Amino acid sequence: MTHTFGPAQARDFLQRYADKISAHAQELTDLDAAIGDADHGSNMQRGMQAVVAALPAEGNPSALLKSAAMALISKVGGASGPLYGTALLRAASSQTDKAEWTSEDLRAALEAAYAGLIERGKAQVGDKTMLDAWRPALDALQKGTPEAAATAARAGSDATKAMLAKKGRASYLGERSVGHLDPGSVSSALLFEALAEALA
Amino acid sequence: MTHTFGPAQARDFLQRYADKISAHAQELTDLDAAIGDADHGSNMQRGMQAVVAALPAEGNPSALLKSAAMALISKVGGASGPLYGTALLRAASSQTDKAEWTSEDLRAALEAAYAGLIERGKAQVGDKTMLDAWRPALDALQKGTPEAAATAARAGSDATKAMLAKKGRASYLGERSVGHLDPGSVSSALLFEALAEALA
Amino acid sequence: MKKIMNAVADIVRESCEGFALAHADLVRLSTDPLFLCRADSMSGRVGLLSGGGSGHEPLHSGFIGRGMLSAACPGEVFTSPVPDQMLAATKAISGGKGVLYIVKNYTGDVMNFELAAELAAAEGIEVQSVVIGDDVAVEDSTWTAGRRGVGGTVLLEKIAGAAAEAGADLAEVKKVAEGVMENVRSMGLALTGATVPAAGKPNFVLADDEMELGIGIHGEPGRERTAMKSADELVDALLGPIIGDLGLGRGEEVIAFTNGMGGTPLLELYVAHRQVVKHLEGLGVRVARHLVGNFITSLEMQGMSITLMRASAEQLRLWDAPVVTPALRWGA
Amino acid sequence: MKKIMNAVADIVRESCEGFALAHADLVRLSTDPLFLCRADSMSGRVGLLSGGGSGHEPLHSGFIGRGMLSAACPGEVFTSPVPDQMLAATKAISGGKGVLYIVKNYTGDVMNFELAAELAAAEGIEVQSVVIGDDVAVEDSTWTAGRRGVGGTVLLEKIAGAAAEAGADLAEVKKVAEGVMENVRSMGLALTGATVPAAGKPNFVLADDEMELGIGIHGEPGRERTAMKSADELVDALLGPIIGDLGLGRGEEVIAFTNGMGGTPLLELYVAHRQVVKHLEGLGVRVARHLVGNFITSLEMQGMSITLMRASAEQLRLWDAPVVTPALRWGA
Ligand SMILES: Nc1ncnc2c1ncn2[C@@H]1O[C@H](COP(=O)(O)OP(=O)(O)O)[C@@H](O)[C@H]1O
Ligand SMILES: Nc1ncnc2c1ncn2[C@@H]1O[C@H](COP(=O)(O)OP(=O)(O)O)[C@@H](O)[C@H]1O
Ligand SMILES: [Mg+2]
Ligand SMILES: [Mg+2]
Ligand SMILES: [Mg+2]
Ligand SMILES: [Mg+2]
Repeated sequence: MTHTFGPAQARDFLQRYADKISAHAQELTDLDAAIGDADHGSNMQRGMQAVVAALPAEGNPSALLKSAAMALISKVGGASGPLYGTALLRAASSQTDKAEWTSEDLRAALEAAYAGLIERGKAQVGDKTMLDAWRPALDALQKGTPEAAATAARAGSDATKAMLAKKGRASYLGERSVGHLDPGSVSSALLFEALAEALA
Repeated sequence: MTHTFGPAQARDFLQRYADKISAHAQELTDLDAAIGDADHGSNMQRGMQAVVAALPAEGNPSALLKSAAMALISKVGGASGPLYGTALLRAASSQTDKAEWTSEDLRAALEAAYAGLIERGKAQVGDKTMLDAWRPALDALQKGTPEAAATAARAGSDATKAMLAKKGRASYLGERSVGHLDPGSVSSALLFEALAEALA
Repeated sequence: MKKIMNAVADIVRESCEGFALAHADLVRLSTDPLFLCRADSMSGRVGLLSGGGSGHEPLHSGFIGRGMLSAACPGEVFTSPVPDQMLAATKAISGGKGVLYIVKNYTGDVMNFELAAELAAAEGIEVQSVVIGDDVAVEDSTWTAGRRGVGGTVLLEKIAGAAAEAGADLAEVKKVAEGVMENVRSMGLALTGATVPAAGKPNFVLADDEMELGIGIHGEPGRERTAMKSADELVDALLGPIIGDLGLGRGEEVIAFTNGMGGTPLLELYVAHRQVVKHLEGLGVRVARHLVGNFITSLEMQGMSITLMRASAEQLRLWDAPVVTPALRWGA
Repeated sequence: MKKIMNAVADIVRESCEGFALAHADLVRLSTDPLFLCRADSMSGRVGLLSGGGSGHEPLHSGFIGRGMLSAACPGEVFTSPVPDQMLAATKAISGGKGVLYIVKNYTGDVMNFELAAELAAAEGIEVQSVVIGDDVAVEDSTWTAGRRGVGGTVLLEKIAGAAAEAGADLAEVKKVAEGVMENVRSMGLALTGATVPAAGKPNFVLADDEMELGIGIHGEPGRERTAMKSADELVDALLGPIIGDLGLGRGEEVIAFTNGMGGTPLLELYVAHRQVVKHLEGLGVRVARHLVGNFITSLEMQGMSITLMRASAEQLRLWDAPVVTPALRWGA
């Protein structure tokens, strides 16, 4: 299935993601309280508010995503700021000139984003991080729709519950991390859901 | 009524006072907890144990009282150490040579002790301190027995309950000090009781 | 009660031992009787001796060294030391020019130092004493035990120490100390109580919305138990009585000392200090020197005190003079 | 929660403002983006930048000055600062010889400093980084986020700072920093939790007979929650893993650093330090230098950490070199 990711979709995606983060901020913070330091919701909310506030009036998808990346990097701090910021920056850099991205452009951009997450965080799939939502989402996108990717991200996030954390603050808990969802995987599932809705 | 205060009586007095302090240590500390810093019982107990431990095998009343004074000064600290120490030192100095004191010698020695308390503490009768036990005791002793002095000391101590503290830690409490016995007046009543028993 | 200690009876001695090990370059320890004194010779200088109950660290031991105290006598926690300690310390630091006792105005401290001074005089050592009472929370000082010695003590020890280090004689050092006392005032507040090891439980308990205003350094009650306020309001509540009592006015210069009671993080103390400076600037009073930190404490109590000293050029010069002690160092 | 603060959102900035007012002789404040840097010029010297969440004061801002850090970026309480702050601070202290980032090993800190380094490189400033993880409480460091940066950070900042002050180039300063990291290990324990202002309640609660062994500086859980012990036993429990991991043996020399977590009185820290020295002496290890106090804290948490560093003659020389900062001063 094909779709177009132009300025309108990019803008819609970021706005929808900001709304979802707002709606789920408390949930994300509560998840982080269990195995981290209880700030993932407030971190992401602060960041996505800054993203929306900073969005330029004009600009192609690359420019919009780059603006979002810089806002996240400047405002979030913690682990999630550099991770999401790097991801969006890499996506933006994958296609700087085009006014509209094809579905193939978007897929490549998201793979570049994923490579950025790996490079920045040095984690692997199965370490109980946001990667565990991203990888299945990208795999689903290879032959399926954005909705399929969103569904896969959510399933991947749900699967983190059984995992033992190997990276981030949760890793200090060792065995005690098992039985809790990874908060970053949940905020990543929200990201793929926002993207699917923007492309629907 | 006349009596003799020789080495045996001096020794008996100090031993009895130490025993009474031990028996009432908790009570004295509880009284101090209400309007001071909850240490009068332990201060006096530490001091009187040192007094008994340091008592020389030989010596006239002056030597025995001086030894007790030095032990109190060295071990008690706080307000009560210098006060009781100074009092006993002045008493000891009032008659340094005699092997035995007459009742008049003893009265003069106790007046010297009282003058030492005033000089050291700069308090007045009515300030809710140990003076409020000492002054009535000495007045009673002028024409009465040591038992009468002990009774007067206790009555004087009881009367501190209604007083407003003007000296010592209790004074920081202002009005809140009313309604509590002054701990030092209670330990002073015990002193006059020990003395009466030693002279009985 | 949870404390990093072995036996209650050993906490003061063991702490002094650890202190002497950590600061062997600056101090020497005597364990019987217990006191700490400068590692270098005192000859030719006036000795400065202070002391008091333990639990207020770094006061006083932390201020032993060049340009400040010559010796300190630690009592049991919140209990005055005894004259034996003071006499032994006096002898240890007597360098021929006499010794000044710096005494915080608490009945027990005053009397024990008085006795020590009498004993030292009997041994031919010239001793003078100053009794500091800088706590404006105690209002009625004529009929009571008087104002308590609190934060101003730190400033006094620094400034008198500088005079002694420079070779001033006993009368001059005493005059410098009195010059500090005339111009320094403090007030404190507590957010929590503190637990004296021998007592095993907090000396008082405050609710989550309460604080005790005008507290002494042993948790003695102050002016009033009142509702918790914002940092700026707390600072204003402390500064009002201090400024009023000092009669501070436009154009004057002060040393401003924001002190933690032990358990309050530096993060918060600096928030308070910001308002100290702003409040004074608003009145046209210049903060010429700043001191912020936990210097005269009350065990793990949370809270703070503020001390202001109206400072002359000469007093600022003495404040700036080199000081090399475990807790206060500069200029050397 | 009772804190000396105004609004939660303002506590870090207001604290930095108070800090800059109190130490205007040593530091300068930038409020947007937020960082603190040396008041004197950095030209001709390698810049040393650190930073991290607030709530660990005096770390890092308190260590800005001659012979130690050039600048520090404070994040929100217990939250990493962001690259904007780091980049601005990097530019402010870049004196032509490059900048070394000193990063405590927490995922967020590491990534944000990494991003800052990339941004600085893009602006033509040479940046190197060291990531310190000295906490032996984290045992399995290969498969996890690795050991946390704790007390060793203070020693690293002092020693690398001395090298930079002496004019070493960036590669040399980095090598000195790595030399510290190889030889320094720490472990801590908590007797109480701490309350992050934004959270409003303690991050954990311990019973009156419990302590948490192997805690990080944010109250992250450690090795085990266990029964409260005597000071000597607590010290032994911390020293065991440190000494084992360092492989310390008879005849070696160390710097011993007994650190308070913020709410523990000095009285208790010195009791602990006494046992640190006795324990090491028993093993034939000489404590060549001592540091005792609240230097890397966790708000008002009660507890302590111990840091040992095996020190060469050259490292001791750098340790002894003059340092003039708000929180650490000597030799100048
Ligand atoms: N090394 C890493 N690689 C990928 N994701 C990570 C890594 N470390 C942490 N994360 C993600 O970041 C999330 C935590 O983000 P957040 O709470 O905002 O930051 P912090 O942990 O600094 O408080 C985790 O739930 C996890 O998904
Ligand atoms: N100035 C004074 N003159 C006479 N007695 C005093 C004075 N100050 C205190 N006292 C007495 O000392 C008692 C307290 O002794 P104690 O608790 O041992 O010492 P501290 O008050 O130093 O803890 C008071 O109850 C009072 O009787
Ligand atoms: Mg988090
Ligand atoms: Mg008492
Ligand atoms: Mg007492
Ligand atoms: Mg965080």
